[in-house]
Amino acid sequence: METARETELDKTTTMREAIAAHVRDGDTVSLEGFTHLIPTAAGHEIIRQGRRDLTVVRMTADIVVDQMLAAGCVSKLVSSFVGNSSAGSLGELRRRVESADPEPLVFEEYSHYGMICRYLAGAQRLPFYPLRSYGGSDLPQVNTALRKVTSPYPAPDGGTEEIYVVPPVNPDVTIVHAQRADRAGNTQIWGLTGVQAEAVYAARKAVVVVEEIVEDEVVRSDPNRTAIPAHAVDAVVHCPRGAHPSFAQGYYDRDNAFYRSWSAISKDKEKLTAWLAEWVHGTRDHAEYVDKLGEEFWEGLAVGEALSLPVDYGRRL
Amino acid sequence: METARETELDKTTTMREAIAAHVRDGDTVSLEGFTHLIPTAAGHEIIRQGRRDLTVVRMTADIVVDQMLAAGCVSKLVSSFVGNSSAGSLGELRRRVESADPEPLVFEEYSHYGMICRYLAGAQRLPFYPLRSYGGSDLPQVNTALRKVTSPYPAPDGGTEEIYVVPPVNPDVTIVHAQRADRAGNTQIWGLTGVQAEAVYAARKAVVVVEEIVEDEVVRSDPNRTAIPAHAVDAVVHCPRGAHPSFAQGYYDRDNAFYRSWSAISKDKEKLTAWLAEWVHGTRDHAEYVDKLGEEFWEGLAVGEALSLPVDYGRRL
Amino acid sequence: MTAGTVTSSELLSVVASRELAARRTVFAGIGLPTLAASLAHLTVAPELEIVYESGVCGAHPSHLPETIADAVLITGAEAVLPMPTLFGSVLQGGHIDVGFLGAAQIDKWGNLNSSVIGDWHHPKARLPGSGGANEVMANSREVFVVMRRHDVRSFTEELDFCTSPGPDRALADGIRPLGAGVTRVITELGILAREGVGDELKLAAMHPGVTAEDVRASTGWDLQVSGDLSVIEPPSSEELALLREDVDPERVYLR
Amino acid sequence: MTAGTVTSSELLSVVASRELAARRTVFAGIGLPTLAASLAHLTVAPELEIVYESGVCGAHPSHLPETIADAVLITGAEAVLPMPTLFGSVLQGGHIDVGFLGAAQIDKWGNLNSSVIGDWHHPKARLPGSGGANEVMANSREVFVVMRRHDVRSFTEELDFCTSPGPDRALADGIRPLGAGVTRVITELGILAREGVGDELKLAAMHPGVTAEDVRASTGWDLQVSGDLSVIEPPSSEELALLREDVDPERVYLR
Repeated sequence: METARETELDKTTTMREAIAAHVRDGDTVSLEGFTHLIPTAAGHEIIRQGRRDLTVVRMTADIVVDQMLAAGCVSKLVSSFVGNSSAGSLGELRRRVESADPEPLVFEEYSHYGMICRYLAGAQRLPFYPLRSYGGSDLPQVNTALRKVTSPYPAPDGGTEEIYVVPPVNPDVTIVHAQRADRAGNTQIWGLTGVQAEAVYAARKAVVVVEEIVEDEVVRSDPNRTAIPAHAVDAVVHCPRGAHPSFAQGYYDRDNAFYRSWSAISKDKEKLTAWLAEWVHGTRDHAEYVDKLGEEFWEGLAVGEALSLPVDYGRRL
Repeated sequence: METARETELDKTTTMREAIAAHVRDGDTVSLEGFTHLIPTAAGHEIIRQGRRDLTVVRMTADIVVDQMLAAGCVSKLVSSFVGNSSAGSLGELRRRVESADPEPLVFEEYSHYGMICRYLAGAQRLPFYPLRSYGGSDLPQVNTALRKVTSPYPAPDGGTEEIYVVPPVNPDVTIVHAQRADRAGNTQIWGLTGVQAEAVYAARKAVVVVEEIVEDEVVRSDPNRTAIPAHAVDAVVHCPRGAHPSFAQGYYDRDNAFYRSWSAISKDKEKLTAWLAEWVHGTRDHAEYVDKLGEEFWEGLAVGEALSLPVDYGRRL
Repeated sequence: MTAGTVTSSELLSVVASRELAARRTVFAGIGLPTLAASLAHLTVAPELEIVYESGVCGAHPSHLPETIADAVLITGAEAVLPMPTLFGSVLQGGHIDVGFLGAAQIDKWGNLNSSVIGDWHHPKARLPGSGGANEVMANSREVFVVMRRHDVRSFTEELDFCTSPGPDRALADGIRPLGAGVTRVITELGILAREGVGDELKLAAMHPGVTAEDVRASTGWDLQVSGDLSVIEPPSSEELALLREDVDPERVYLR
Repeated sequence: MTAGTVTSSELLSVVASRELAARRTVFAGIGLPTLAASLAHLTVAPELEIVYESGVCGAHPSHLPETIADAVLITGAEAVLPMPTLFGSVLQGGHIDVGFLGAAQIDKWGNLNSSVIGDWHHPKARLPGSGGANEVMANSREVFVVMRRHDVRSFTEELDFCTSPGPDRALADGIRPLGAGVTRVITELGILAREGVGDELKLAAMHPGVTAEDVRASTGWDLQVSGDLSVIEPPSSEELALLREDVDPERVYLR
């Protein structure tokens, strides 16, 4: 029986074309990846193309956000954690927030689950999403998007019950990094899967950046591994090592030394500007950035093999 | 570094002991599995042990529910689809609902997503869960659990926006069938995964019935495959072919002939009583039921092999 | 069987397939909707993806599936989604262009009953209920209904119970609808059509040999006739060949 | 280093580990909380499972993890959950017995600030913010806080900003709390403790050589002293051996 699309759309494109086509000045751009699979290469290409006035939505605003801030791309940040992981501070972000230097940054502050629920509401076309956070916090005083709803059901004690809610977020574009996809955009992620699928479903457009583009048969051998189906994806970009300095489970390890070095780089505006000039503006694309780091460097982040045991999907005899 | 529980709890037990320990008269019992991995053997053991006055929560109330109704175990049903798949009617359910024969059945009717959202609310300790269903339906008139909430955010047209919500469901026990688990209860499911994880997290106790109990190393080779972590599981029951007449992806196929025969069996109360006497009360346990069907029968449902390609989780060098 | 003898299933599948022109995603059950979608994929909608209620996206089945959850739909599929994702992000999220539904009763606004015949509390016949129908109606961009039986009991002035309401009923209940509701009803007599909120189903086209009066007599409400009423082009030999040879060669559903 | 010289990290880890007796699940970040949980697993809480904010349950790492998302936590784990499941079903769902948190400021009710020093709109120092801390506080059965620095700037009468409120503040805001909030604060001076709603943190125990007045002088509010004030038993040689040889043999965190 013929129930399948034999002629899949080929959505593969270059990073340059994907950013040019899908990220415009003034857009709301979600970059997701929780410590794992951070779409750094996409952030760098946004910097190279000189985008301005972006609203960046990202749970953990870390190095790539600090870099985009320093490059002048971002006027507003929506986030639940603004720090360089456990390795220190984000110098540019702190200058923007603490001293409006060189210009103010509009900052909308949430908690992690608040951000997750905003993506869930956005993905599910809900007007709000309830969560058991924020009761008694000062966050609702500085973020009026945090509001309360009264439950129409009695509380356990028979009285009424109130709960906080967050509004949906619907980015103009969500960009995520993943291990592999087919050319149509069926995207498979393993290890930490974070909130990538929800961020993609919440967005008007989605760009998936991958370590590998694989044959259809690879994806179809394990359909449960597909975190993001093709119908939710607009562009597929092949960009190996595009998550550096974060890691890609099974492909390369985290560059902890770079995380540690970022506090010192970003604390000094001149050093930061020089770093951007050399590593982002000074490279034509991520392939050149990868080459510039050198093979010896990448050998230091290499990982050994730990294959999953297969499962049997079965076939009709 | 030692961050792991080297001494896992062993939660394996027999079906008889699991049902005796975790299902009591008057309980609210969720049985989930959407067409795939229906926990039939658990339903049969509930019948054998003569449980009474149960509230059964199940999205697709199908053959196993009709059998539990006929055996007199169930006084209330919470469901979104009451039919024998696409193969016909549930005779006992129709007698109970249409003619109160032999006694009335309290029936709480939802749609599929309404049931899913009840599980989500139950799993997430939310007082309600919003969904874009039910507007203009007659369902809220016959089910007062379907209520409305006003969004605290303006609608796209600037006015106020209302949305229906459902209340949480927190079963006393949820029973699901799965392909495999380790002895601690880390449960892996592939193919259709339905709403099993949410139904387990919503419940006070959870029983997982599996085709295979596997070594820890099998589960740990692919942690993303674990749909239900051990901390949510109270008992693990090894019961091969326990989902018959439904199927277990990669293990055995659906018994479509039995589905088709059920309409005629269940339409005639005598035939139905005789079927229960022979196949449930007349078998000591599911192993005997399996033997009674015979090896030739099971060969007819056998499936060939279609292994997933492995993914590489990597290891530090 | 020659191209001249066209079964009811073939006729309905071909007519429904044409209505899927240029659509991208369809939420379909097994049987006529899948046949229609599969044929459309080979003809008028080459990019069409069928999404199944079970969570399967981009199926490549080795055999004709017997249910929406058939194992052959899962093996080799592009994605199998958990139910909360399927219903929440895909369906309610607005990714479905056309949802296919059936029903025991339909009214002039395209509201559907699949719950009971008679009073809900004391039904003459208890039917399966919503399943996902309420959600398919509420969230798909538009809904196609295929009804083999076109008679006054099914096409009724007043539903015994409204399981899956169209946008007009939703609005009256204070709920903002997201889709147009039922836009096409395809039967053995012809096609009823409506555009969206505020429209009622009108007779849009008939099969050759059927008169508007035939359809009006088989419809339980005062069926209006569209100004540009047309006659449906019979299935072409190419459509029939694809349906019979490629889509359902074993004639499981082409009874 | 002999058993006699105990570092600050060792002391805090050992004291925190004892407080985990008989607990089943702990939500912990990397560093002291993980050391404490790992030691507890070997001593007072053999069934203890560490759940990481990244979604990892039942990790079996080959090397000491450097972050909560370290690749070595994933390979060989029992389960890796998507973030909505981790935060929704596991944490908010009520499966965490003890959550570990740190903070820049804590007040007598166990409310925490990790957002800013100074005014939020014009901060003297912008700190990372909540991360998942607000949720850990709202949903864990109880919360342990480990603070290396015990001084009047961190233990303050009034927070500059409340990021993660305890149940008393939640109640005042009309929100029903699900957990007890902070029940233990473990510092280099001793242990502050409270039971739940309505209680304030009191001095419960001190390390040998520390006086109640020392602790009161280092606390920014008028610290009450518990009636059954005790002196903390120093780390035993067995505890230290397990910590040094099994938990962190490379002394990555046992600085």
